Amino acid sequence: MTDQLVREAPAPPKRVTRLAEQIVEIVSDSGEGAQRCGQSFGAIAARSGNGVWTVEIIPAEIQPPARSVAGASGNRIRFASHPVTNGGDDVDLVVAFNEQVLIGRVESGELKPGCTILLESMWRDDRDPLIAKSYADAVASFKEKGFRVLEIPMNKECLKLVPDPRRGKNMFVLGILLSIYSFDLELGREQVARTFGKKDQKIIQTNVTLLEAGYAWAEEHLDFKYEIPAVKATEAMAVMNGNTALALGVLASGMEICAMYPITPATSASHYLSEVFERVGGIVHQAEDEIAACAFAIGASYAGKCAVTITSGPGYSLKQEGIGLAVMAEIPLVVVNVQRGGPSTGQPTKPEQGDLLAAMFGSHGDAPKVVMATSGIEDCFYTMITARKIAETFNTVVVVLSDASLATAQQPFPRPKFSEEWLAPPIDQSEIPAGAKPYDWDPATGLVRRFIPGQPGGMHTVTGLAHDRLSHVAYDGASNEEGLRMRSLKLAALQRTLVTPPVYGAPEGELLVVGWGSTKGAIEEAVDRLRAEGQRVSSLHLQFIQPMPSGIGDIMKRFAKVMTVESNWSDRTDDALIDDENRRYSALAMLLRSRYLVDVDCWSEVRGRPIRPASVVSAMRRKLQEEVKR
Amino acid sequence: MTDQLVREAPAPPKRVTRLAEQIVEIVSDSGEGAQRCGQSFGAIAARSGNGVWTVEIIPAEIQPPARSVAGASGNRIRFASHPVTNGGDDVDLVVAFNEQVLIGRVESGELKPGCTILLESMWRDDRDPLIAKSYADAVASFKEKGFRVLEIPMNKECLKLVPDPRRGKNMFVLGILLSIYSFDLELGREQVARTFGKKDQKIIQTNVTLLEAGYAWAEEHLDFKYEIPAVKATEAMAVMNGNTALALGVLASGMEICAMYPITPATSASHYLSEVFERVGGIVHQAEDEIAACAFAIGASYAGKCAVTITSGPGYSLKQEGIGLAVMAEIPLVVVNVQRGGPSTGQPTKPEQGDLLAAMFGSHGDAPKVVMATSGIEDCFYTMITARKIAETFNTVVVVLSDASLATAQQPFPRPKFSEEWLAPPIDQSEIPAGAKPYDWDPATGLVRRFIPGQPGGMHTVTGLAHDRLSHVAYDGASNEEGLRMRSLKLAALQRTLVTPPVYGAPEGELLVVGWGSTKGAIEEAVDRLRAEGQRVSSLHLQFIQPMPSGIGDIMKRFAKVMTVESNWSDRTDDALIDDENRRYSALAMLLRSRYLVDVDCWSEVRGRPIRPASVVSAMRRKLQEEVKR
Amino acid sequence: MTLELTQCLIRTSEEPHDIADYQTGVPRWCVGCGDNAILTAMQRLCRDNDLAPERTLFMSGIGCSSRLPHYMNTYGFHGTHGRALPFAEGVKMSRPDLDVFVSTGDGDCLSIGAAHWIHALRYNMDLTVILHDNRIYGLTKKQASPTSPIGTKSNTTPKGSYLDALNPLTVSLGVSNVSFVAQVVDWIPEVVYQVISAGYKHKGLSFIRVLQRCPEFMPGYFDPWMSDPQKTQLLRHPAFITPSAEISRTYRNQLEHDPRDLDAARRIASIEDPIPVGILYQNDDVPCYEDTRHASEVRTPAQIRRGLEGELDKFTIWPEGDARA
Amino acid sequence: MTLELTQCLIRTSEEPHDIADYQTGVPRWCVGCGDNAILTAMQRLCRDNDLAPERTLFMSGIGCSSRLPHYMNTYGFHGTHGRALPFAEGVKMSRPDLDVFVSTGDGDCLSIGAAHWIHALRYNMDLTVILHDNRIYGLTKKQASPTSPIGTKSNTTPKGSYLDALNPLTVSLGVSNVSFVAQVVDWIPEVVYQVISAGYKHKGLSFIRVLQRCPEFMPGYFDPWMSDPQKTQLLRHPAFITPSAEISRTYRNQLEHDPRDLDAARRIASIEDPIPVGILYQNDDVPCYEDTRHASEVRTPAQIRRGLEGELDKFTIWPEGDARA
Ligand SMILES: Cc1ncc(C[n+]2csc(CCOP(=O)(O)OP(=O)(O)O)c2C)c(N)n1
Ligand SMILES: Cc1ncc(C[n+]2csc(CCOP(=O)(O)OP(=O)(O)O)c2C)c(N)n1
Ligand code: SF4
Ligand code: SF4
Ligand SMILES: [Mg+2]
Ligand SMILES: [Mg+2]
Repeated sequence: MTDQLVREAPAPPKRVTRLAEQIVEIVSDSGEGAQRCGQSFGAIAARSGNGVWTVEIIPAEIQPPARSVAGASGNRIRFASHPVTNGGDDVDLVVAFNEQVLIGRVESGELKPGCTILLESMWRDDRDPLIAKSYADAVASFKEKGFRVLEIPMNKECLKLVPDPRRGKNMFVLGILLSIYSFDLELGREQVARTFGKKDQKIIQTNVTLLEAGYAWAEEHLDFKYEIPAVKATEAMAVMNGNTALALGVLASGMEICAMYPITPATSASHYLSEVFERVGGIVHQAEDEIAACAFAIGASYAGKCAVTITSGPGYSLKQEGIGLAVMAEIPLVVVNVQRGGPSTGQPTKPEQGDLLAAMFGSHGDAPKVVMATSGIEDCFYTMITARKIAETFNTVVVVLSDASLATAQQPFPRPKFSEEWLAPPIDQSEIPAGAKPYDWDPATGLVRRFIPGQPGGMHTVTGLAHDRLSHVAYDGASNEEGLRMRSLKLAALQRTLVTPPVYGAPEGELLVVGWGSTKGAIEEAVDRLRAEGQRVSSLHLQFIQPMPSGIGDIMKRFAKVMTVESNWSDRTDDALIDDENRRYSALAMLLRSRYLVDVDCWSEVRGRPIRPASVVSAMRRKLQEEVKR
Repeated sequence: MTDQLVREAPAPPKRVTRLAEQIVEIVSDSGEGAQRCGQSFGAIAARSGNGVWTVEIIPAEIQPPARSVAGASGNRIRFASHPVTNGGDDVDLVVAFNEQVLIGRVESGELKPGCTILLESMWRDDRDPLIAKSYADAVASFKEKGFRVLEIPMNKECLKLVPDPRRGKNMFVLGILLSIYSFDLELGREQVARTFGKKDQKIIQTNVTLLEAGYAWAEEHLDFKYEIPAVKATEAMAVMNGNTALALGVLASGMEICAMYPITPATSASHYLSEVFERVGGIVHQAEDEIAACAFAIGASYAGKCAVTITSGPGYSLKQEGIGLAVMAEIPLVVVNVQRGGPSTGQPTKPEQGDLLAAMFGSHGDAPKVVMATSGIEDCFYTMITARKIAETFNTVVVVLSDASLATAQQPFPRPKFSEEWLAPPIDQSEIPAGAKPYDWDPATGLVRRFIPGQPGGMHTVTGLAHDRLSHVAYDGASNEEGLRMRSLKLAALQRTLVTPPVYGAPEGELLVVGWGSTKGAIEEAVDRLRAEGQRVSSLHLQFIQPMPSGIGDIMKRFAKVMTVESNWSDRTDDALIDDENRRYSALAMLLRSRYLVDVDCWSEVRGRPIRPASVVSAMRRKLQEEVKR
Repeated sequence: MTLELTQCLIRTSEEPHDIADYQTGVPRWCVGCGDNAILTAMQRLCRDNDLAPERTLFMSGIGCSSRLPHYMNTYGFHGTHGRALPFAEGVKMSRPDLDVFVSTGDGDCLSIGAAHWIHALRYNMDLTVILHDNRIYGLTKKQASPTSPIGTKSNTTPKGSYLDALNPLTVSLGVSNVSFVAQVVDWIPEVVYQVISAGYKHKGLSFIRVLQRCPEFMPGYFDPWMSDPQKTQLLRHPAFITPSAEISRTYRNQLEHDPRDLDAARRIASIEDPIPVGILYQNDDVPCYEDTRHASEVRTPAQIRRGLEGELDKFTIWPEGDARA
Repeated sequence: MTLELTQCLIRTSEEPHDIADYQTGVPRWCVGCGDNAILTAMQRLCRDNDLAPERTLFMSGIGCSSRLPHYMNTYGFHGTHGRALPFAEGVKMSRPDLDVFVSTGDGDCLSIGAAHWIHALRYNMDLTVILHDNRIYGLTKKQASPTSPIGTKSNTTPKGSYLDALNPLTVSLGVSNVSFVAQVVDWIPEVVYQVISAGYKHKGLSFIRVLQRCPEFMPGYFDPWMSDPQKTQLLRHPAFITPSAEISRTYRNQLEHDPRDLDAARRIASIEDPIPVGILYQNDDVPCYEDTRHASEVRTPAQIRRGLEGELDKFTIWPEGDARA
């Protein structure tokens, strides 16, 4: 039956099916350009006014062998007639440049039942009989699984236009997709021009030709066509991934120095910053290791404006001691941790939310610091501005937690409108009034004015040792206790300024889901779906985890059940050995239970991929079915 | 009036006052031997059958200036007719070699009202008028404060026997104390012989002469005499400090390699081990830093028997990443953290319990490990044996938390009776059965047999990356989740084997105090005192904090109020900004609240000294007075 | 150290091994990656010395190069970034009977691991250490490494790197107790094998820098040297290694150098072009830390009991009447 | 880097400072501790160069030696163990206008801080680094350090230390970009002052090893050298430093050495006895990292806005009708 789909006869006008949203994936061997094809497609959808969320499909290795299951490289594009906040569930349509890269996607259950597969057909008659066979077998099994397989002679078609289709196939495929989803071909041409901007006209022309060929081919041979209605944006929108947004946030915050040591998935933020920072007088320093990067940033902050250091789990563990010094000496510092799968080296390219407790409690002794989490692309930008402000106002460390899923995901958001408020003020070099002390803590708030080298009369020696208000080494108990008290009070002072986060959904009901970080979109979509069914569920999402804003307890009281949804480990209650007295809860659940003495349950998943709305929905259903303990 | 006390006439038989216990301190400039005097006195008391606890008074500097407040060096000896488990409260009698070292003790409120002061009187007519004056002023103010000051011509008396009294005064003082407390002078002579054992007879003789002179002087000139009844021990008792006990525990556990990097207050354990370990075929390796020390220990464990690394707070922070690898690869490892004041460099010589959360949660990602705490000197010895056993049975990391107060405190405990059970079995070098996998986790417990290099057929590569049962790098979600699940299950498996700790006091009542680590003695003494008054209070002390034994919730339910007593930071509820929604609780309180949803309060003190029974008593009184919230 | 260890000194199988016995998995390095050449040399070395796989251990940190242990059918330890050496030292201390090889990258060893590198040379434990020096960070996708030539355009240095490359040879030769320093290039496999074998046979830490191609991120970087044999200078000495006849036919630029001469070694080490290839320094008289540290005591329960009781005696108060009281 | 920084280039006070202006607190080192001599030299250097206390920064790690900043009436930074150099690099990058001095111990710099030491030499930022080398761990009460002579009895090596001492000079001279390496002994204050001054004036990182007495834990260790002037060899060169007349009267053993000669410097660095004292190596042409890295851009809000808007443009979708759409 698939064969009928690929028709030979000229095309009559097709019926166009309207859809609310679609999830499309394009996968190939790395180097075949599925990434670029996907990004372009996402951009075109966004330009057309669709809500869009793209997710990168990245092979864990640098140069995986061709035609390998683990080698799949590409993009997932979720686009809809409404705004999109996450990568969604299963794929509606997938384009694969060979059957192997597709197998991995099928096995990990990414495809929706009956999913449409557009598959490069060249392998069917490959010279190597093994390849030909594996292709045939794969196609057969795909069909068996009930997928709608369309074998497309991409190579053959492209050969008509270019000598080496490997380098052009992706644009041909882009053309096909534009046709299938009824996008304006002109937008495609513009996008090609944009992508190859720097290259010469010939290259652009060739790619446009391929694009048009793909479009024409689809118009002629495919008997289905969809349309996802869109409303063009009325304001300027920016489309970028989380790490780029984060880097731009650093630039916009007025920070001047970023010290880092390469580590996936954080490094791309520093890569981008390395390109643009110098233009505004900033510097990215690649240190010899994370310990040095952290110390470098602290030194820079101490003598000037607040600096930032960017890392991921393993690097964060190494910075623990340095962070403690900054807390103790009250030197502003922003530490970004783009979380990956852990523990240890874990899964470097995969998302996880496993570092929350390490961020809060990881440095020895009592080292109170601010911990914030970014919950979306736009958030990555603004959080950096807030973090810098808090770090300098409270002379403390602000840890910003992002993760691998935000790092590479793209989404349009209103283009930020620059404000000088965002910037750090010039560093104070004025004379220090006689008698003023470097740690003249305000007894109520623990706040103190920082003396910066260069300020006449402010000479003193900062130290990681317990110290008194003069910053003299203190061996007595009273000074030790005063310091601990003042450093901790600052968190309370900040906490008093935080507003209770809004409840998503009704203010009371059966079940409240609490989350933090990158899971926001999936959680709120799950809430929408269940509310649509009439379920009395809501959600709450935290940006500040330490300190935690007031009012959360009152909110939780208005729900019969509360659970967190997190992408970190929590013991499974269906394991025979696990009971209430030994279960290890997810991080936020543990914190909420401790603070509010409410029986907060948790559902967590650590499968190295973003949590999906559907998974949250079923976890919530299960929780709803549980009868209440009390 | 003090003058009358020092009588000139020959002594009639004195009235001997019987006392239940006494706290004596001996302080001098460092180098004047107060330390040795105190230790000898403690040893004599112990030999006589008194319960004893000695605490070192250590100046924070290497060579503090003479006659300086911060320079006080010496010993506190608490001895009683009953067993003693902590340093107690205020001092009953203090011997000071100059008034300056005493001032610090007075200011930090160590002296009991009316405390007896035996003060070297030579300074009164010092050539330097400033010194003479400061002495006179000090004596005056001491008397004003109501202390009973006895000025004693120690120097003058010793000069009759030795050319340089600085080197003998301490034995003269020891003699005085033996007389005051009616100890057997012969025991004193033996003790001198023991202390100077290696030195030649002449030295011993001189010191014995000084001892006898002091004794005679006191008999003649002091008109008071005390006796603390004692029952001689019927079994062999060992007297040592916590770090020595810990080092002997390492030796007795069958561990072979200790890798460390110097850090106060942990190092003395490694010092002692360096002296004795080689005799039993062990090795202490001083690495280039803590990261290397941890890696060295892990490498040694991986290829052979479980190894240990010993450190304190800052070093622990640096080991966080290495610890994560050991957890991930399931390599047995014992990590000892002798806690000191934090955060950062903090107060290196002072005790604190600030590293509990860093020990549990400090490494990025989910890195489940066992966390134990030692609560006494004897415990330091046996905990190391248990820790090694658990590490090798569960192939995981066991963190042992001690602190500066146990490190240097001495107490007699029944001499351990060696058992071969304590030792690690020979490492397995047998052939691995075909088909066995390096991570063949038992699905119920997560337990697995470790393959050790040298075992034929066991070849595999351990890695900190997510891995499957073959230890192959795993990029898929299922393997990642299985690994996390199995590593966490091991804690539950261990937890099921732990017994609920016994309640100290009645099984139910008004107030339950929960503690961990070095505060045990002080807490239980406080409970005793309040129960003696008829208060319905009890306490519970935890050796295992992760995992936590079952049954604690049930115990807490039987008390109207529960609070922890810890030596780490917790926000003070009397600070205006602090409320239920932002208060930062002490570590154990937070954990108990989270696990059992019980309103566990906390009282904590971080004054760089061991928590005292009296402080615990008053904290408990306050808590008892509070009306219950519910 | 332990009695039972003597067990592992008894060979378990008698028939010699072949290359296949040391191979496992499919190397996942890029096509043309120099790591492949190193892997081959290692497997050949195991075969030719008929090493028992169960008593051979390949260790590493993190990086493309550090994947090597996964491809050796021996025991393997894939550690954390920069710490391969201290892990290996711990192993060697507890198990001197094992043959231990270490693979580390230029970032792994010379950047984050620099302190351990310096101190490992001091300890001089009997380890064969291979520095896979591709002069770039590979696994993390192209950032400048300490050995990146100045001006290297990378993702963190888009305008070109700012510092002259660190020379790991001159630094190593400045460390006391250094006992074996050599340099080879991955594209002359025979010499790679010769030198690594010499390093393996050397008692002490052999530090072997392999200039390694990274076609992915340093494409063509080594081409000038590969295309012109004159730009490679082979170090030769009758008492140590001498290039084979046909190697000498291609690589005519050779230098007679006595690896026992430290000053000469330092001078040669400073030369960047032509690339000196061979053993720069070798001193067989430097003691190994595991030997100077190793307890003479044979470790038995009885021994431990004696030791423990002996110590406890010092702290014991005997009950009255006890003779020892 | 920032406009407002120019402020700090304006001197705030005009009358020259005297020693007392740079003194604060009572040094808590042991009697006879060599750190006192270093402190004195530092205070004299500040005075003689009339440094503004508020724009002078003394930094350190942890150790007895690292207490030095507490005794200088300037800004001070007493950091964490081993990390003094990266802290200082950060300062220098954000505030090139400050004079930054670093005090670090042999354990602080050569053991836990070894990686930072090697890389600091590479960065060659304009810092004056004093290695207080007492060849022991002082603050933690006597453990062997990397420079402890082999056989040193310490608390962790009761039978004597096991390794030959690390020579920080030969290692430093093996690092590319090294620009100033010197050695002095605390008991010849005049030369200490001369060399530290030269280091201060040198643009780039000056690494000055001061052999420092620790009467507490290495009593009498340096006596042989102190009692016999012949066991000290002063390095002299007309273009650099030459010992004063009366110093020369006591210290006759002198060597003409041109600090620009790296090979010679390395040879001299290897000599342990007599102790070479003076500048071993100096190269004024090595660029400083803060200069090569420093943004030419003057940093203003307007500049940041321009930069940000320019970048945002690349990611923007303009609404329909917008000219830029
Ligand atoms: C603590 C820590 N920091 C950073 C990383 C990320 N990382 C992995 S490998 C690597 C460097 C790779 O370069 P190199 O050592 O030269 O090895 P290569 O890949 O070039 O063989 C880095 C920075 C990490 N895994 N752990
Ligand atoms: C992370 C960390 N590890 C260990 C210590 C303990 N410590 C303080 S100073 C020091 C070494 C002191 O020796 P050195 O650097 O030579 O300085 P010195 O005291 O001899 O001047 C050590 C190990 C610490 N403070 N922090
Ligand atoms: S990136 Fe470079 S080093 Fe890594 S595998 Fe590819 S070629 Fe080899
Ligand atoms: S211990 Fe040594 S280094 Fe430290 S202050 Fe005393 S003499 Fe100086
Ligand atoms: Mg590399
Ligand atoms: Mg030192």
